[in-house]
Amino acid sequence: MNRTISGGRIGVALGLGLSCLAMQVSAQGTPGTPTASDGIAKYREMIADGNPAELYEAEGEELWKKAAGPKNATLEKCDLGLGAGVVKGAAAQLPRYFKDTNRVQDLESRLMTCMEVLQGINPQEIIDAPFGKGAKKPVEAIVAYVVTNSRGMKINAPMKHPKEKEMYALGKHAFYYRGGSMDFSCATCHDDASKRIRLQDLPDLTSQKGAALGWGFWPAYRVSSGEFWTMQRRLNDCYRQQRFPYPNYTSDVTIALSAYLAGNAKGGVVNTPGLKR
Amino acid sequence: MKTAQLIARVASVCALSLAGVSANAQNAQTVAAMDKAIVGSFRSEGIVSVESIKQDETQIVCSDPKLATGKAGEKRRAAIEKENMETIRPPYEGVYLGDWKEGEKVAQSGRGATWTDKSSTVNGGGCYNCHQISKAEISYGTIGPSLLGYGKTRGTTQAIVEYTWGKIYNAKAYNACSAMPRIGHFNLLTVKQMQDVMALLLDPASPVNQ
Amino acid sequence: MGDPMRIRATESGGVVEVKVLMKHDMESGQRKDAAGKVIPAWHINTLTAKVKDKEVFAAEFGPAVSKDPFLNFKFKGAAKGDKISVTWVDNRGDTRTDEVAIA
Amino acid sequence: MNPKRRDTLRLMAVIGLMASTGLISQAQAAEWNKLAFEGKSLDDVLKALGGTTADKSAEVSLNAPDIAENGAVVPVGVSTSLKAQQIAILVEKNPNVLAAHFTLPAGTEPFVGTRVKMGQTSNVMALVKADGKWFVTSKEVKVTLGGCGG
Repeated sequence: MNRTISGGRIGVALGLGLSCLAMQVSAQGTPGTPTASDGIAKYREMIADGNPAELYEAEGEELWKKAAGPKNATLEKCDLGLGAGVVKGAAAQLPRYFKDTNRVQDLESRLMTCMEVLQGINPQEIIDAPFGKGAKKPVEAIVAYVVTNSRGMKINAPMKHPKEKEMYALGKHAFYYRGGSMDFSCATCHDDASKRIRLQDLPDLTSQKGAALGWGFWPAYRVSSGEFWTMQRRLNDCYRQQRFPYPNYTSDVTIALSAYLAGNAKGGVVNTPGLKR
Repeated sequence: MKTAQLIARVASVCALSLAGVSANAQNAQTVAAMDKAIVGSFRSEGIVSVESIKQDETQIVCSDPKLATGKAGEKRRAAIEKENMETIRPPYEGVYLGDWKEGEKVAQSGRGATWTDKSSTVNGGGCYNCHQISKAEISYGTIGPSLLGYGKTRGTTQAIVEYTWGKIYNAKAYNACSAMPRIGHFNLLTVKQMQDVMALLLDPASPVNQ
Repeated sequence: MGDPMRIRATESGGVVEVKVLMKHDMESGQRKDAAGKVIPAWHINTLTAKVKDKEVFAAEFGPAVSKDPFLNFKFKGAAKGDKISVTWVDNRGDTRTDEVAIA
Repeated sequence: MNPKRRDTLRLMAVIGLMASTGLISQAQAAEWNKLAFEGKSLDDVLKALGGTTADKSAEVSLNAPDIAENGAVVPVGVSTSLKAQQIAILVEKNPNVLAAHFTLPAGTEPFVGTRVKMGQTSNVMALVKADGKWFVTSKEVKVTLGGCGG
């Protein structure tokens, strides 16, 4: 085998396998017909009106105000970073460092803290439940409620506390960490704005603009599964498709990646909950 | 991609860091501690073991943007390429080309090797996720270069055939930090599946070469 | 009883535009579970919208309507402040009614 | 055919007749038309809805994307300049073609928007009943199955 023949022309990624099923799209490539990307843009525009995430949001608002758990208390005194009970704008400033837990927390990790402290709910039950089921279900609805209350605001996770900076650095390291049977890292697909997988454009999450496109639109209602996906679930499925093992719910790597994305996206607009394929 | 372009691209990526965030924090944490925090965040699930993200030399070097491109990592990358080159096994009796129709199916499927798959799941190559291949499939990715007309433009000399096999088998033998998985090396596809993909790319009858 | 709907009804120039989101699995009856058993169809059958007891819209859904159904329609003859009520019934007999004032 | 099913069919036929002749109110007509939802073709559905043929009409407009990023949610809008009393949305290649049927009382605009599932690339059809006649228009929607959801 002779290296000089290659000239690097076959290039990178034959077989990069993000688990895409076969798409049943055939080329009818007559000149003047709209491109596949145009078609998809129209599709997205058409479904944008009427986001079923609203159904989760309504449920979450009710759950926030409803007494629950062994302590039979509501979450209305939960401090999401802007003071006890402040929901408006809180999600736009997460993840952040919390003194009481001495930890950088994302929204879901913080909600677990509140549910444990205020309501007496065992966080392990939430951690152990599968996404969309059991003890995770109420958390997800509350996430929908909280993130809706930051819609239109600027992404502004503080990133000032040493622990926040540490989390950001860990997130960056994790972003470039290659491993597993396919050698993938987040950066394999997300460090260049001009690429796509199948027909899906890939944002460059290392740039402010690209990170805002990602972080600013998740959590989202995912039409492919017909469920509202929190950021934890989004990252979990990224890692699944990366052929990594299972990232534990609210583990360091998941919060660190959120810190990295939120930090990069700073100044962008919160569009959550999004509506995604 | 030409090396110079690649260097420029990665350099610009590296230059991007949040003001005031990275420098101090990065010093405070060693790479080893961060690696430990990462691996410690995962657990084994289904067919995917947590051991699978403990890195080999290829993954270590290619996870560091400073080593993945540019002068600093040059020697280590050359060593990685050599090491990966040595893993490549030619197919039995030198039969490189299988059935392009089967190869198209392999190229279309992106299934397999996730924690929701079983060990009995037939893996796909996921080729279309990143490459344009046959003209009929308009839903293709652009992470890798277009392979449309692959055999027609490159010819089917023994050297090209062997190079293509090697590239599919272990892309890191040619470009240490390629985005492409080491398909043969990590048994992501069977030899037969790889022969079929070879036919998709090189068989004159394949739609790729029409 | 089903989960609450989200209803938006806005009047403009004499025409009321209604958008309804319903929470329902709309199981198609075509899918199989992990054990290979067909998951039985479970979907909304009928929907009616009324203003002051007068029906302004009626729908029948098959299992091919998407999960968490969305419905958009327009009618004349109601004013801001009038209440519109929407009721659905599914093939298991489950039902849900929600009401909203026209804005 | 079992007796129960035959009864159902007869009942549906009677209701269909009553509805088409205006003998029952629209509320009753909005009962779920099982026969129509079991139809395998446009003709089956038309028959179950009490029609026979449908003319192609440019006055019926079908708003749907050329490509759906996911077949689980395909937005479809139907509007018409005709005085529509009923609208139906059909997906030709689904196992049962009828996705949804709408009854529009007087005063309701001849318009509806909803979202349907498509198993594969297929023609989507909009059926409209106006002045006792059925009209149809159709459009192909390409479906990308499953995407990267593996």
